This record gives sequence, structure tokens and C-alpha cells, in this order.
Amino acid sequence: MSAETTPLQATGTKPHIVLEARNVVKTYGHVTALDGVDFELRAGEILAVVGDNGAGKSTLIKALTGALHPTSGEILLDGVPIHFKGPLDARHAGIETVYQDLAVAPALDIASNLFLGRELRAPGLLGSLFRRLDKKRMREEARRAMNELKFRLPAIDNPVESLSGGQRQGVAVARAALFARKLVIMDEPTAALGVRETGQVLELIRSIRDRGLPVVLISHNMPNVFDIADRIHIMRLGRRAAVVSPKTHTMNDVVAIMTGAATA
Amino acid sequence: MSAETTPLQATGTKPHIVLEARNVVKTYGHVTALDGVDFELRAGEILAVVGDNGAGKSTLIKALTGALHPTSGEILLDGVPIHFKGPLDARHAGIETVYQDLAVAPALDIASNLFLGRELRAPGLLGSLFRRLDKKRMREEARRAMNELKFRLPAIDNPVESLSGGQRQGVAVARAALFARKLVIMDEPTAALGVRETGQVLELIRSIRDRGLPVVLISHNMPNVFDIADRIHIMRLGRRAAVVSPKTHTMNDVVAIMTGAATA
Amino acid sequence: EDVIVGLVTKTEVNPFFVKMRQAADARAKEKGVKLIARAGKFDGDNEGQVAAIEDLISAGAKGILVTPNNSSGMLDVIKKAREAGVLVIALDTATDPADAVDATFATDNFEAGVQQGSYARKALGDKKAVVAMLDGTPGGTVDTFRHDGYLKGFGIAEGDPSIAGAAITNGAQDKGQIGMENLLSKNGDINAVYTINEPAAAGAYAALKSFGKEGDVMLTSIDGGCAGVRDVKDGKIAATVMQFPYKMAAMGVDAVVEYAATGKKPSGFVNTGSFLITDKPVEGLESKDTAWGLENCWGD
Amino acid sequence: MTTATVSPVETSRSLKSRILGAPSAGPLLVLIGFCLIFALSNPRFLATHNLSIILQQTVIIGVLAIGQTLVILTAGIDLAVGAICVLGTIVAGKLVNLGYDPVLSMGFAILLCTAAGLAAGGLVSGLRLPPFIVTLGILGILTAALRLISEGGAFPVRDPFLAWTGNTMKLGGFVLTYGVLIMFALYAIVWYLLNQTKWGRHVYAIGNNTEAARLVGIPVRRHLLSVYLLAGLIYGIAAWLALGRIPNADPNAMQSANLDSITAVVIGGTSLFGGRGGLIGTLIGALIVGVLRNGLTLAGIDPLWQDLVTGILVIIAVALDQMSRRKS
Amino acid sequence: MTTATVSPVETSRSLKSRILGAPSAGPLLVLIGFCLIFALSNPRFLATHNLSIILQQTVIIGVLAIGQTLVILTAGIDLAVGAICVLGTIVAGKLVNLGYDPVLSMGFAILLCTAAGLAAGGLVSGLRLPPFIVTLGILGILTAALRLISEGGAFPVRDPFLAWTGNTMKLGGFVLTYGVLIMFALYAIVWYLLNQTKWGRHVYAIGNNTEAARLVGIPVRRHLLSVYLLAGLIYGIAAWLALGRIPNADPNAMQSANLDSITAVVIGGTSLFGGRGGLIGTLIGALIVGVLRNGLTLAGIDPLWQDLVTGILVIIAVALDQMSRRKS
Ligand SMILES: Nc1ncnc2c1ncn2[C@@H]1O[C@H](COP(=O)(O)OP(=O)(O)OP(=O)(O)O)[C@@H](O)[C@H]1O
Ligand SMILES: Nc1ncnc2c1ncn2[C@@H]1O[C@H](COP(=O)(O)OP(=O)(O)OP(=O)(O)O)[C@@H](O)[C@H]1O
Ligand SMILES: [Mg+2]
Ligand SMILES: [Mg+2]
Repeated sequence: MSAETTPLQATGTKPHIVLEARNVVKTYGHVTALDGVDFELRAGEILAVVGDNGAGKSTLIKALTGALHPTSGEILLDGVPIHFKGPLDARHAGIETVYQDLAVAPALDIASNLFLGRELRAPGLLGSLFRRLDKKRMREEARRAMNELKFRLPAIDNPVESLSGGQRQGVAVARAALFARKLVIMDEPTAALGVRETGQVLELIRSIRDRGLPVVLISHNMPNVFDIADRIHIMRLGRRAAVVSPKTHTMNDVVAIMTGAATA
Repeated sequence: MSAETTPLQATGTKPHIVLEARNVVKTYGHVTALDGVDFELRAGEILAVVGDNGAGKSTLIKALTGALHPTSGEILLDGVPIHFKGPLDARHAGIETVYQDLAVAPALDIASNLFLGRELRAPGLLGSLFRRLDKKRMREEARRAMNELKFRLPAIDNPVESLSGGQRQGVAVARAALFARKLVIMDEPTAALGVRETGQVLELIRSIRDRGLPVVLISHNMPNVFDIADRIHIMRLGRRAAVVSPKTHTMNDVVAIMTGAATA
Repeated sequence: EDVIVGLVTKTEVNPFFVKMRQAADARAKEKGVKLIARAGKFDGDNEGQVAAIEDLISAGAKGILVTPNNSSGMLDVIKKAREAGVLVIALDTATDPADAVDATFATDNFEAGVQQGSYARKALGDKKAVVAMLDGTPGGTVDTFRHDGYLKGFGIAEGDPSIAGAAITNGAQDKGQIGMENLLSKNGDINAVYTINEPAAAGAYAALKSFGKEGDVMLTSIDGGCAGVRDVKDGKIAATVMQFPYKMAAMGVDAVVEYAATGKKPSGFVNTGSFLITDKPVEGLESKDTAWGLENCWGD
Repeated sequence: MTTATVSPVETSRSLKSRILGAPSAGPLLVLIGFCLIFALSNPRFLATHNLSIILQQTVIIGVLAIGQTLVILTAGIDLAVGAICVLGTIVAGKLVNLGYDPVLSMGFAILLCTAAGLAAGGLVSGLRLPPFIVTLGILGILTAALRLISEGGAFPVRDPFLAWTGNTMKLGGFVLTYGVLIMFALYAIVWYLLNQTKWGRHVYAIGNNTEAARLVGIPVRRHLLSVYLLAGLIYGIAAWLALGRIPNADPNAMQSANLDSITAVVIGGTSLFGGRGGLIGTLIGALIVGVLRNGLTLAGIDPLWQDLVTGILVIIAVALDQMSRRKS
Repeated sequence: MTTATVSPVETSRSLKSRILGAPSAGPLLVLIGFCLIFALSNPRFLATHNLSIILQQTVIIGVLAIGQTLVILTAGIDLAVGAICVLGTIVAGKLVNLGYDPVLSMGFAILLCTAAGLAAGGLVSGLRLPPFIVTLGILGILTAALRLISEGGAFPVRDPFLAWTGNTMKLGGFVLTYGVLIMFALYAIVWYLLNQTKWGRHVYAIGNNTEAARLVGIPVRRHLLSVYLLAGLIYGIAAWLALGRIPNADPNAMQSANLDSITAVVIGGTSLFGGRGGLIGTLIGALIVGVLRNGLTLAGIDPLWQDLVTGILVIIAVALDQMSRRKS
């Protein structure tokens, strides 16, 4: 099924669900990373996903984007079951992802990494016939995107491996923000970021939501989560322990559910 | 000069300085990562190092541990100028470090990574003559160390590459804590950690300090920093902008100094 | 059970041995016996040849025909084979000592080199010689025999000032060409070229042609493959020395068949002969023309 | 990080630092250095005719090394370069000798080489086998197949079209074969592909970090297939060039092409671990090997010693390159 | 992650999963499979005498592949294996033929091989040159040096001590040479070093992530040096074993040892990128190659087809291994 089908309209008060996972299981040998997890992302929301280390958050989003194949379970986009064969299919469906391991090519420069897999071609015959890259424009756009995030960076044609940890993360975040058409998933996008840069990225996430795209944000930073999330999906031991609203629950409540000290 | 010389005694009220850097410069081509930075770590303290992304924090600690050679400047251990030829020298001097990139061998298992470079030999002839590793004891110690951090981990002989981001960070942190004899340096040790695990690591850092070893903690998490640090070293543009006390300055003050909006 | 004849050649890289194997195969079919052939991987692959003989003993071969990579490399395994009642015949290259095998059917490579060298010297007339040596793989038994024979026939010693230079070709045409080109760049006066075999000569000719010198250089070779003889006929190579791999192979197979039937073993050295092939004979040297050569050449 | 610019992101590096920092600057200096030494040891070295000879000798390995570079950039290795190229010469030669149209014959032979590349790519990307094993296996298969096709022996190929690439032309006093021009043209085209198109970017990305390439949505398997396919095509063209150099199809030719082409790539500064390096370096690497061989002969070094001197000079060449890189 | 245990860290994996998950399980199954097929095609294959022959044929490449495995585990590659081993045979043979004490001669030859390994290690670790280039250079240097030492030709080496490794003994009806026993002993020793000592751990760590190894304080350069040194020593011992198999010193021998030893390593499941794999796999890989060669001959396969069949079988072997691994 093509992911390009028109979204079902939300009926009544029930909000439209953009991305959904039902009873997804993923095992590695005798390790069960996902133990029948459910997941729902609604249109226009920022959904935070929280949980202890090893709770299965990254595995869950990799299953959602086709980066890995779940052992069992179902994934639906706009209510239609989908089978992403790989991350390429997810990208075609307009889903952009910041993976926890960043997925950058260290030897390539910043601009190349920003446009990796989405390179711009030169205008005119040069581009269409000779398929020439528009390196200049990519460099400029990359510079603009990174400036927008207020990142202090060395020259845009430095290899990514020469960047600081936070700068590298900035590149991956900027990439996802630049190209998303349907929804954005970010796995701990601010883990390595400074105070100022974190603020910028949260700002960016809000602006993405305001463009109408829902965002999945995985984060261990409770203040950030409570600052920005519309709903909070809490993972525990490979399952969804609860989905709560930051308005009805406190940080302590959420941490208690995460660690199993309480239930929703 | 050997780093094993007896420490100078602190005179009067002036506290003893364990590790010191004077006017350290590090340039990469035309990029100046460190622009004449000074640094002082006092005996028995937890010193936080904060700063924007790319401010030069990681470069500074790499210069301190011999992982890179500064372009110019001086580094002193217990008041004695030292020239670490590589991280091995720092380790011999009792300095343990958690690098931001973790420095783990992904294909090796958890226990092997925990004891990498510090392997235990079997007791008796087997160990001394045949240099046989005590794998069992290493596995057990590793399990104990990770349990202490309350990390939920798959089997201890799983390769590190199969771990979640936070679990991997836990391994690197546990390693440094296990082996430090003189001081510990941690570059963003809690960046990928969950709420509970972060708490455990902060606990661990305190217990290291209580064992009498000073700790350098690089972190972007201001609440954590204010929670635990005795002093805060603020980096800005490759220099030390200020050293402040969490008792006299607020988080906003520190962020303002970091971003250049204020001076100490 | 079939009578198994084993054949172990030096390499499969050299057409000479390929033709030898094909001839043995044809003869074996004729005689209704089974041929199992093996070869080393490169000139000097003693280990590969030893392993091949061991495998053939295991396979139950009645007789083994072998062209040893070097004359003393596989004495032990040959001894083992003979002790196991296997007839062992050396083809093309003798062992040292020669009685390590039951019999030897071979050409005298040194003599073949002498023929090549004598022809080149005589054909040059009283011109002052400037010689280029396109060697095979230095250290190989055949390589040494042919090289030394050529010098003897040419009447010069190793290190003679008339030798303009040498190149290692491994008997391959691409390396022969590169070696010749570089030697010509170094010394444009070269007027005689020794080649280890006809592929190397083909490469040398390509180089000479690109230097426009194909007419005035005495290019000679050894082998007697049909491609080589045709090159002589076309005037690319002045002369070549023909050997008879077909003959060696067929005689070898016959001997094994005879041994299987009657238990009779051949013995001693049988020279299968070598002939100088050229259309421009020189006085005092026996030679055959290319018409004869094309009738008797090996290959196609 | 200190930058005086207002914008936090600095502008591009200066031209000078880009040239000195270019990965092929080191090998180029080494090449020039060797040429100078040889020119001093024998003035004939610089004769235009000799330089032209060196170029002609570089053609086959030079072109094969293009394909090898592509494969190595994806963190692979190709042990079937020589075998595939020989396949091309044998098939084209055989068909022409059987009376088929030379253009069609050559075209078919090149197609077959491309197919061999495709087969390698299919096994590498489809079954995810190590390229070393796949190409080693194909080498074995082709070695046997070539002997079967050619019935063991070399045969002359007499056809003006197949030999055309060996014809010479004059370019301002410099004699070049069409083969040399085709080599340069191939370098230019593949350089363009590698450096100016998305396809080339993805080659680097895959070699540098396959998992990242997959995660950002690059169709890694399909891309690998295209790399091996293009490499096969290039080996096929090399077959045409080989027939131009020696109008003779020999199943036993090019035994050392694997090692020679990999050597050119590595001397040229490309990493065997993939993702780092470039095509210009390979061309220079191939030329360094050619210059060494020719220059040592012209210097009158005994061939017995040439291996030794070459061994030392190759190590020195790469050591100099390495040092220049560490400095910058 | 769900674990039923009280402790958050699980206990070790089950024995069964450890055996099936062992990296050499795949190659072992392939080896057994090939043996079965050959046994069916010719009952002579399983004759104890033939099995003993296969072991003897595996000795040299098997031992050389130990050193190759060590080097490859550090993410290197050794193109001088064969040349160093030949150096050992030539030097020992020459000295004995000159009348020196055989034990001292062999000892000196082995020492020289070790020195050659040390030289390679020094260039790789000291100047940080790519192992490919360093060992290629050493190969060139040794190739020339060997021709010069041996004055161009092979020569017989007739000495009972040098040939001792070729003597046979009976082990329960099975005839083995001392060489075979030495090979197994070397495998056992180096296996111990790799798997039971700190030194071995560090070999893996360096190959897996050199920078991490450096940062945790492993003396990477010194360690690399020790690896190449040990490899050289092993090649020297292989020289002794080679003289036991063929009491003849030939400067042109072992030209295919590079490719053969690397093939054994890769078939055995060790990654050419370093840090992953093991020695048991290499032994199995070397045996697979030996079994293929012997088995195909016993099956009476035409040598023209042997390359082809070997090519296909090697690909199949690795493909099966890969699949079994992906399953687990
Ligand atoms: N390839 C793999 N092989 C084996 N186990 C794996 C693999 N990948 C993940 N796991 C295990 O699955 C569990 C979930 O991992 P995951 O990365 O999803 O956790 P996470 O919630 O993202 O944790 P973190 O907050 O630390 O990033 C962990 O226990 C991990 O060890
Ligand atoms: N190898 C290198 N080559 C070139 N520039 C480098 C290199 N390493 C670091 N830099 C530059 O030096 C500056 C300081 O980097 P550093 O990693 O010390 O920052 P940091 O303060 O640790 O940042 P973060 O909080 O993001 O980890 C950055 O601008 C970075 O791009
Ligand atoms: Mg995660
Ligand atoms: Mg940092």
C-alpha cells in the first residue's frame, strides 16, 4: 500500500492517528527488546517517549521507521497497515528520523551529511541531464540551517568527524527538520546539546508542530518533556506502561511509572 | 618527571591543586579549539565544566589526559609539570576518564570492555607464569559493578554493540569509577542516561569524591551541575570565562556567562 | 577399475603445459584409461606439485607423469610414489639426480637455448650485437637452462657489455611488451632479443613495432607453438626452437598403459628433440622451414 | 572555537589550504619527485617518446584501477579485475575471428564483462558476502571458463577496430595512442560521477558508514550493485584497450592485475577500509608504478634488484604522503 | 528488556546458544559437509592415509595463516607471509649447505624471519603506514634479496634436522608427521594467547576500535609491533615445516601463499576489517581449502574445471556460514 493515500479525516472528537503500532514484538536471540508494545501518534501533537535505559525506546522507533523488522506486530500509517522494507520507504512516506547513533558519515563534510540521501541537483540541463549536484546551494542552505539553530560551527566543508559531540548532533537534527513532510521522530536529539542549543532545538520542534507535522520526541530530560510534550508515552520493560498528559501528571508520577514504582 | 612524586602539601588555607593547566592552546589547521585555557582541579572537589557546544570542553580534557598534544601550554599534576605521551601515561598516574565518545570496543563483551587495558589475571602460577586471564572473576566483578549502578543489562557476555545507548554509557562510567586511583574525569557521563540511572551516576560521583578523589564532570545539565558541583568552570570560545561557586551564582548567571551575555 | 594416469604440469598458465595436458587427455581417451591432471599455481609452486602427486597416489594412479618445477623439489614424494608401486616419468624437465624417476622424456632446454643463440648470432652477420634478454622467472630450472644456453650459443658470457639489459616477463606477453618498451627506451640500438617463450616474444614484437623497429631486430624464441610458428612465418619472429609436448605426453601415457598391462617399466632419458624453425636459414645450422613447423607444431 | 566572523558558521576554507589539503597532493609530489630523480639519472627519461611510452604502459592498469577504486571506496575489494578484463579480450577476439562484426563483438564482450561485474555485485549486495570471497570465487570461475573458451592458448586478434585504441595521434609533438585518451576520458567521467553527482556521494557514504547510509535512506544494496556493474563495464573497456596494446588474446594475461590495481589505489591515498580517497590519487598511483618500472630500467638497474628498489620506493612514497598529511 | 531474574544483569548465555553462536560453527559445518560429499563420491577419500595426506598438505598454509590471522585481527593485512617463509628456508638451507650446525642455522633463519616481521611492524606502527603497502614493499625487497642470496636457483637441502618435521609417527593407526603436530601445537598456543591472555584481548580491541584501545591506555604501537613480530616468528617456524615437506629451498616458492592464507582466514569467518573472528575458524578455513583440492582430484574432476568448482564452492561455503549466522 502506498503511504501517499489521503489521510482519513478525524471523525468526531476522536483525533486522527497518524502513526500507530499494535502489539509489536522484537527479540534478539533470547533478549526481548519489545514485548508487545502499542503506540499512537496523533495528528499535530508532540508525543514524548520516555523510559529507563534499555526500556526499548530506540528499538520501537527503529521498528516504526523500517530500520529493523519487528518479530511480530503491526504498524499503521494513517490507519493503513504498512510494511517498510527499509528506512528508504519511511523517507518516501515523508518520515524523517534523528537516530540515537546520529547516522552520519564521519568523513563527509557537514553540508554533505545534511543533504545525505536528499542531495540537490543543479538547475537546468546540468542538473537534469548531467545530474550535477548543486554544491554551492547545499552549502548555503546547510549554513543557513545550522545558523538558524544558532550552532557555532567551523567551516561547513569540515568533515563531521572533526566536530564536537553536540555539533554533530546538531547536524542530524537540522537534517530531520529540513526534510520532514509527514512527521518527525527524534531519538534523544538534545542529549549532547548545551543549554542554549537545547532551547533552540525545542523551539525547532515546536515550529515543526506548528507547521502541522506531529513529532515524536524521545528524551530523558523530564523538564524538557514537560515543557514541550502534549502527551507522554511511558515505556517500561519493552511495553507501553502508560500514556499520560503533562497537565494531569507530575514529573514524579511519570518517573514512578517508568521505574515501576507506580502504575498510571 | 614521573607523575608518581609525592604531592606537594597544601600550604595555609590555599587548597592543594591536583591537576592544573596553564594557557593551553590547541589548534586544528585554522580552527582554534583551545585559545589559552587555564584549569585548576582542587583536592577532594567535584569540579563541573560547562559551556556551549564547541566551547572546547572535550578538547580540554583530552589535553589533560594525554589523548592529544596541546599546541602550547603547560599541564601540572600535583604542581609538577607533566608530559603525558598518551592516555597510557595518564592511566599510570591514576587518572581515569570517561570520554564523550565512550572509547569502547563494540565487538567485545561488556565484561571485556569494563576491564579493557586493566584485565585481571588468574591467581597462582596460571596467572603469573601463563598470564591467564581470570575471566570468571572479571565477569563477576563486571556484573557487580553494573548492578551497583542499577543498570538493567542483558547477559554480561553480550557484545557492547548490542546495548542501548544508555547502557553503553553505563559501561564506560562503571569502568572509570572502578579503576581510578588519583582522579576521575567524566565527559558528559549522563547524557544518554535515564532519570534513575542519572541519579545513580551522580551518587557514584559523590562516593568517588568521598573516597578522596577529585572529579571533573562535564555536563550540560544545569540542575545536575548545581546539585553536585563544588565549583563550576565555565568555558567560552576555547577559554575559561569564569570559575564560580554554585552557592554564589544561580543557573541563570552561569548560562549568561556561558553564552557571553554576562561576565563573572 | 579404470587405469588412472596422473599428470602434474608446472602451471596451467603456460600454453605449453596446457597443450601437453590436452595431448595426454586425447591419448588417454584413445587408450581407454582415465587421466587426472593437476598443475602448480605458478612457476616455483613445488608445494602444489607435491600435493598433487600425493593426491594422485591417494586416488590410486597407476603412473604419474610430472614436469617438475625444479629438478630437486619433489624427490621425496616421487620416492614415495615409486615405493607405492606407481610408475613415475619426468616430462620436459629432468630431475636431479635423473634416476629419481623411472624414465625421462624431455627436451634439452640448454641445447634449445644454444640453438636460439647460435641462430641469432649467425643471422646478425658481422653486425655488432646489442642484446636484450627477456627472461621468464629468474631461478626457475628451465629459465636458467634457456638463458645460459642462449648466451653460450651467442658466444658471450653473463655480464658481457653487449647485453643492453634484461627484464623479467614471467613468460607473459603483457610483461614482455612492457619490458621490451622500457629496454628500447633505454637503448635504441638493441638489435637482438632473447625471449623465454613465444608469448613473451609476441609482447616484444608489439613493443618493437611501436618503436618502428620490428624489421631490424633479431627476435628469437623457444616453444614451437603454432601461434609462434605462424609468427615466424609472418616474419615477426626470426626463428623459434620447437619442442614436442604432444610427443612427451603421448609417450608418457603409452608407457603407463604398457606398465599397467605388462608391468614393464621404461627407463633412461629419451630426448624428444628440438628443432630450429625459420624461413631464413643460416649456414652451418640445421633448421626446418615454417611449412614443416606448421605441420608439427603444437596447439592450433 | 574562536571565529571572528559574525555568522557562527565560517565560510569555506581558503583555496591554498584546499589544494594542500587535497588528498592527492601528497602522491602528486612523490610522482614529481621520482620523475626528477629519474630525469637526472638518465636524460632519456624525459624524452617525449619515453613519457608517451609510460602513459601507454599505464593504460590497462590505470583503467582497471578506476573500477578497483570504486569498489574499494565502498569498503570492498575486487580480485577479479584482471580475469574480467581478459574475459573481454578473449570473447571479443574469438567472435571477431569467427567472422562476426567487430563492433558488435566488442560490444558483446563489454556487455559480458558488465554482467560479470553485476554477478559480483549481486552476490555482495544480495547475499551480503564479503567482496574478497565473492571476487575470489569469480576469479576461479572465470579462470576456468577462459581456458575452456580459448582452449588453453593465446590467439592473435587481427582486426583494425579492435586494435584501434593502439593507434597513435600527435598532440603538439607528443605521440599518444587513442587508448591513452580513452583512459583520461574515463578518469574524467568517473571523477565527475564520484565528485559531482549524488551517486558518487552515496558511494562515499556507503563506504564510510554503511549503517548510516542505510538509515538516511540510501538504497545501499542497489547502489552497491550499480558500483560493481560500472566497474565491470570499465573492465570491459579496458579489454578493448588491452587489445589495442597487444592484438593477441591470452587467457593467461593479467595475472598480476589484482595486486597492481590495488597497489595503484592504495599508493594514491585511498583507504582500504572505504569511504576515504579519490580517483585522482589512483591515476597518480598508477603513474608512480609505471614511472618506477620504466625509470629503474632506464637507470640501468639490474632486474634482479628492481623488485628491491621498487619495494623501498613504494614504502617511501607512501611514508612521504602520510607525513605531509599529518603536517597539514 | 524483560528479564525474569532478580538481578538486573542476566547470567551467562546457555551452553547450546554459545556453541551455535560460536563464530567457527558455520565453517565447521561446511567442512563436514564437504567431507561427506567427497566421501560419497570416492570412498578412498576417507582412507586414513588420505586424511593424513590432507593434514600434511595443510601444514604450511595452515601455519602461515596463524600469523595472517593475527595481522588481520588488528585490521592489517600481510602480503609478505610467503616471502618471509621462503627467506627462512633459503637462509637455513644455505647455512647448512655451507657446513654450519643445522640447529643454529635453523634458529638463525627463524630469527631472521622474526626480524622481517619486526621490520614490518615497525613501519606499520612507527610510521603509521598502511600494512598493505608495508608488506607489499617487504615482499618486493625479499623477492629480490632471495634471488640474490640463492644465486638465482633452487637448491636441495639435505639435513636430517631440517627435514625432521617431515618424519612420520603413528598415532593409533593414523600416520602423522611431526609437522602436523607442530601445526596443532602452534594453533593451541596462539589460541591460548588470543583468548586467554590480556595480549589477545588487546589484539581484538585494537582491530575493533583502535582509537578506543588507545584511549583506554593500551600501548597500541608497541602491541602492533609484538603482533607482527610474533607473526614473523610463526612464518619462520613455517619455514622449518616447509623444509620438512620439501627438502629444497626455492626462491620462487610460495608465491600464492598470500592469497591462500588470506583465503583461509576469510573462509574461517574473520573480518578483513579487524577485531572480529578467531583462530579456530582459520584452521577450519585452511582445511576446507585442502579438502577441496584433494577431494576434487580424487573425484577425478578435470583440472580445467577444478578452479571453477573451487570458486563456486568457496562462495557457497561462505554464503552458508553467513546465513547460519544471520539466523542465530
Ligand atoms: N542488536 C541487538 N542485539 C541484542 N540486544 C539488543 C540489540 N539492540 C538492542 N538490544 C537490547 O534491547 C534492549 C532495548 O534497547 P533500546 O536501544 O531500544 O533501549 P532504549 O530504550 O533506547 O535505551 P536508551 O535510553 O539507553 O537509549 C536493551 O536491553 C538492549 O540491550
Ligand atoms: N579533530 C578536529 N579537527 C578540527 N576541529 C576540531 C577537531 N576536534 C575538535 N574540533 C573543533 O574544536 C572545537 C571544540 O570542540 P570540543 O569537542 O572540545 O567541544 P565541546 O566543548 O566538547 O563541545 P560539546 O559540548 O558539543 O561536546 C569545535 O568547534 C570542534 O569543531
Ligand atoms: Mg535509545
Ligand atoms: Mg564535548
